[in-house]
Amino acid sequence: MPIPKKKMIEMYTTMMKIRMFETKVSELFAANKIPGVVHLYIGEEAVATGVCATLRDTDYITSTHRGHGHLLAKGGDVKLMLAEVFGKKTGYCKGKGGSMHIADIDLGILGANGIVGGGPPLAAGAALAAQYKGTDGVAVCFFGDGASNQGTTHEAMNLAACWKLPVVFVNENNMYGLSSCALNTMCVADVADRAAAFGIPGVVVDGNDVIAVYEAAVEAVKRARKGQGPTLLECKTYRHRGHTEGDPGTAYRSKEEIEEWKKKDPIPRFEKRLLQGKVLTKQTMESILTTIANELAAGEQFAEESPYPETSDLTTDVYVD
Amino acid sequence: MPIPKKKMIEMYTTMMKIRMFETKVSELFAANKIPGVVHLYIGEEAVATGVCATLRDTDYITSTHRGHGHLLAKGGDVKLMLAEVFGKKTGYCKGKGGSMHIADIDLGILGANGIVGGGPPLAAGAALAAQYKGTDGVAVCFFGDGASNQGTTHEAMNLAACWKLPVVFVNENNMYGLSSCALNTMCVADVADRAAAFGIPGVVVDGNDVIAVYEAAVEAVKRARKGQGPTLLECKTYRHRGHTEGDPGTAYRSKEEIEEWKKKDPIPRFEKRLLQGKVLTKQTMESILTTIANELAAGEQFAEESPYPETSDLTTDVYVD
Amino acid sequence: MPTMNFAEAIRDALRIEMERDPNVYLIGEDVGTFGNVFGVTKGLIDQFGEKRVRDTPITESAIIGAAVGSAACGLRPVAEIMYIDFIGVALDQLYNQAAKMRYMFGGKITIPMVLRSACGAGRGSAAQHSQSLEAWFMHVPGLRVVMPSTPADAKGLLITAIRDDNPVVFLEHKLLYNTKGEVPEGEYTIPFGQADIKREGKDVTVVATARMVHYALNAAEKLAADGIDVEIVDPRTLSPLDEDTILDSVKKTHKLVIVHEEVKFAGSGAEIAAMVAEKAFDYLDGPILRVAAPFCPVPFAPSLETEFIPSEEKIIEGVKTVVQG
Amino acid sequence: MPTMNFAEAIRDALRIEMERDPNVYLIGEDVGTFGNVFGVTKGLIDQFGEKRVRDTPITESAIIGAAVGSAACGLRPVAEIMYIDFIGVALDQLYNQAAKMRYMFGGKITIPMVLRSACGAGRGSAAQHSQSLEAWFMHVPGLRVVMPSTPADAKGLLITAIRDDNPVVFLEHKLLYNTKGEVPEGEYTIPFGQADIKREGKDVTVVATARMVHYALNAAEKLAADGIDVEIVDPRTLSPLDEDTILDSVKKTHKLVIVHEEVKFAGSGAEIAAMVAEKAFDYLDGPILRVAAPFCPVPFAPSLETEFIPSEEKIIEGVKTVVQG
Ligand SMILES: Cc1ncc(C[n+]2csc(CCOP(=O)(O)OP(=O)(O)O)c2C)c(N)n1
Ligand SMILES: Cc1ncc(C[n+]2csc(CCOP(=O)(O)OP(=O)(O)O)c2C)c(N)n1
Ligand SMILES: [Mg+2]
Ligand SMILES: [Mg+2]
Repeated sequence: MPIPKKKMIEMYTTMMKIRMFETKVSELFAANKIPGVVHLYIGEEAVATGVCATLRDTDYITSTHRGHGHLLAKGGDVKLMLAEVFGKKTGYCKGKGGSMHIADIDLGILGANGIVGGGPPLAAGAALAAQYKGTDGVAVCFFGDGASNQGTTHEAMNLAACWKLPVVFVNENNMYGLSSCALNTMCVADVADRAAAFGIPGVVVDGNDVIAVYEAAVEAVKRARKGQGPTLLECKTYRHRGHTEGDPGTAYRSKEEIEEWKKKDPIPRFEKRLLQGKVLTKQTMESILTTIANELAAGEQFAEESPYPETSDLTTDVYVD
Repeated sequence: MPIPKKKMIEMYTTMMKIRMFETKVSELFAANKIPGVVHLYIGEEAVATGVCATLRDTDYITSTHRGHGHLLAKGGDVKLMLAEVFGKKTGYCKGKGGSMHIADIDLGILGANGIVGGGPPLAAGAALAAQYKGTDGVAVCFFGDGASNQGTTHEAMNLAACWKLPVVFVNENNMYGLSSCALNTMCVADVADRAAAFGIPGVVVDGNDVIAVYEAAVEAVKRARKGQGPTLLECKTYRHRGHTEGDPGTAYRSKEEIEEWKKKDPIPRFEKRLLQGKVLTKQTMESILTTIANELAAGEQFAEESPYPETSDLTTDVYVD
Repeated sequence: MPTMNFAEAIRDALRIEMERDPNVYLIGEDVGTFGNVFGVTKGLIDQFGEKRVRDTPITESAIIGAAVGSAACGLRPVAEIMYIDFIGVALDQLYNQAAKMRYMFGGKITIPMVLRSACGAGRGSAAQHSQSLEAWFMHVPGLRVVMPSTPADAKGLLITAIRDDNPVVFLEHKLLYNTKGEVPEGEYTIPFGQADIKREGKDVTVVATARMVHYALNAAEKLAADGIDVEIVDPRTLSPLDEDTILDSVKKTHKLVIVHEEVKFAGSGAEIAAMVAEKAFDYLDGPILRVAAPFCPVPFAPSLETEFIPSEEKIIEGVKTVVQG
Repeated sequence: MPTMNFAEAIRDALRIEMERDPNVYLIGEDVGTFGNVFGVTKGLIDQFGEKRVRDTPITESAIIGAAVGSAACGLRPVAEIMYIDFIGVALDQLYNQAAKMRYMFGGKITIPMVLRSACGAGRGSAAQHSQSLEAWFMHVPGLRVVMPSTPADAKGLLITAIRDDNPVVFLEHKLLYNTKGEVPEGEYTIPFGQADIKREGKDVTVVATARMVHYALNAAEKLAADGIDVEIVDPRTLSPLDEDTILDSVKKTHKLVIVHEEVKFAGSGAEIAAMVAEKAFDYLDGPILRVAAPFCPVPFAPSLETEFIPSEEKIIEGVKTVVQG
């Protein structure tokens, strides 16, 4: 089934929004406007985009420390995200969470997560809720190659398999967990091989090809919705930036490797396809970018101008009274 | 290569020692002589026996809550074990550990363990020590089908695979983790399938056939000693008793199933083989049993007559000063 | 009022809440057919089926995570960790996820879940099956910590816990399961943060939790014979802690002994003592004493375990020390 | 004496011990080529190679387990958990295995290992990368808990930790890494259980840990201007806790303020307060105060994080409250 033009444009827009958002964050971080650390998604946009393009607002996702892309792809609001990254009271979490802890329960976003392997068990729980209530909702768990070594991830996949929970485990294999190359942290060729331990399908896809990701996700999500249980979908990709901003990312990766992967950048690749397929013209692309740029500029201004939380906010939101 | 007669007799002796030890413990427990709970190994003797028959005193094992069989097979002393199970000061752990925490570091026994999945990371560590020191020592990790779902187990297998640690993960698949049937707790046919997640060999063996276990263990141990890394060796077996003494074990298992497995009892099976192969005569068997019975009787008396630890022992052994 | 034991009271609470709210479900190891290792959930699977009484693999991080995730999405899980000692393989899901999500997300998520678990020594279960660890949970903002001492309290507090919109750690002392008491029929709740004065007295305040409440009550009877009138305060919930009731009692008696079963050093009693030393110092006549376990793991041998657990005698001794100055 | 920063002092200790004893090795995430996220282990892999500086997958239970198992078999691992916040996925291996094995096995096993980890708030790292949690570790019999405040202490205490035959949790406040101080050259040890009086004074005792020692020192300077002479006691090891030095100081000053960064409720200061309220009650002039974090997760926004962390002002206020009665 060919992908509708509208979906293609939506995906292009999402990818560009992520790229431009992250580029903006990078600049703002360099300008010392953002406290703490940020983990950028540049280079991996096709994964979140392709996967989330198959989801509904009522579906759930769990995210990671590298969450901006997931959140934007699931519909996260640029303004609220930027304000949160700045630590402002108007942000998604009133400034209490920051980059690593943005959530939007109304959009089914159960939060970025500072704990590697923290998300998978939560995703199993969200999927359980959908199954329990008898909706055909699905949960998607994003996690990295590094996170695929964490015991909690295995437990979640096993439980999901046992109960045929509607969850898709989307592994973003960018080949590194911080400085550790996946070649040294696992002895399988593909993270997807790990599906065999749980009796679920393991699928490998080119994570820099948004169409391939989308198509694989459609299948996995369909399976989940139909009650056929979880899938482990591995998307091979690469992060262009360091682990965090501030890390040049070159102490453990060769310049050649980085350059080679930059040539496989998912965005120009998709652009070319869209232009060749006449889905978009250069001009419409430009106008999309302008719209995003405007949204980002407005978001930045909003974030900049927003107040920091007040002292009296410190101990609120700990409990529901 | 045929198994030397001496090894066969040694294995028979070990299996019988475990069976008779556990039978004795069962009686003593019923007679209220043993505090706490005991998890008996009856029906599974071929696993510990076959595996430990391939090990040296300088090799390590980590055990489980169901540890008596492992300890005896690795050379554990009946007297010291019984005294410990009684909670006596003369026991392996001065009465501080009890059935679930017996260790003998001189025999490489790094302890029974009350935490399901507690042992695998420790076994990886013991194997690391052997590798680090450049000995050809090996660590064996016994763990159950239930424990194969615990995240710590996966982590240990992965680390061992990455570092080619000399460890053999021996899964004792007795089909149940307490009341939970493995059919409901994993979606793979064999625990050994999980090896695929770590890129290590996964081997399935009839765990009620001590010769088969021994032969498979020889291979796995050889691999480990040669620096070729870990193996996951699954031994299919069954526990005849309940999860603990006191649990009839019938609320979650049918009488038929239990009966069927009792027909596959590893001991009569091995006995038949020994007799047919003329490795042992009925008479020599009898004399072996008498020796064991005497050892057990002496052990029981020792345990019975030994004093409980004194109040002043309570807070010793917490730290090395 | 009917008499039932502690385990039955808990089951009663579970049944009432499961009947009342279809979103309440149980999740844990051996909670189904087996009915929990202490029989607590016996029969519930027959009434509510496998969907609502969910046996899991041995995989505590997934159990808690599934509870947290499903609670975030509208269910009200009652998860069980068989023994609280096992929490170490899964603590992240409790303290970094369940407890902090609401705060980290700016108040925009709700995690209405209960984590039930058996705690306490006294059954010869040794070092890895006998701990209490309530001090750890108290230290985590975002968690409620409940530690009942009687069947009636257990029932009412558990109903409150299930209806509460916060993650609650509910600790059940395993030697209380068979203890009996009168328990009101039907549904009722006991508010969190409300200590119960289990015995009124004027000479000395004893704050005790869980099984130690009963030890303290026995000790108090004996002390009464010596003319010492003990007031026993059972906090029932350690977080929130009902500081006022404790302070009021101390202001009346001017003397304080704290009794708990967990290890004394950095245990729950430390917070209570510190709180009183700050807020009612001027009312105190003398030192605050803690009667609690010594600084060692729980031993296996009965002779040692008995010595490990605070005894009536030690409570009596502690009270006398404080009273006689 | 050379001047170096806290991170360098720790590296110095690691290097000295690795040179001295071939069984000492490092294990953790990104401790090799990357040299630890704070640069602490930088260069060590070049000197000692991959065998002794071991990068692991992200798998904390296996990290600690490998350390415990290898320690049981004769090595002396220094394991690293990148941030102590992550301990929740691996705590079992620390408190049920490492800490209890010796006792459970009747004293017949030795687990000489160190677990280093970065703790503390102040870098905008939010709720899951800023905790301290020392109170949890204190509560575990079998563990040593070290919390240095200066480069010189860090070095001497780490050498002691590596040579100690018990499992040691070594907490490094991440905002101390760049702080400088004089550090003796070569090897030296600082005994566990020996508090250091960081400032002598006669009017009030302030017990402070890690980064709070420096806040307290600054506060003391300002208070001196107001004629209040503060004595600052740095326990350095929380377990064992040097009760005597604290008690002696209180017996001299009759006033006590405890300052720590972790959450006040059931925090490490509770034990110190409770201990003093038991053992030096009669020497106290008035209430014991704790200046510590409020009962909430660590917030992200700088405006909130600053408020979360005890400040010089709050210490000054606390001291004045106690002194002025
Ligand atoms: C439990 C835990 N361990 C370690 C870390 C530190 N850490 C944060 S991100 C990261 C690397 C994660 O790698 P991966 O899962 O591949 O995700 P990626 O960063 O490549 O997107 C590490 C080690 C953490 N946050 N949580
Ligand atoms: C972490 C943890 N979870 C749960 C338990 C309780 N428990 C003890 S043994 C057991 C079953 C273990 O099953 P398996 O690994 O198959 O071993 P088996 O008993 O069959 O030998 C359970 C659930 C425990 N001791 N530790
Ligand atoms: Mg990665
Ligand atoms: Mg089993």
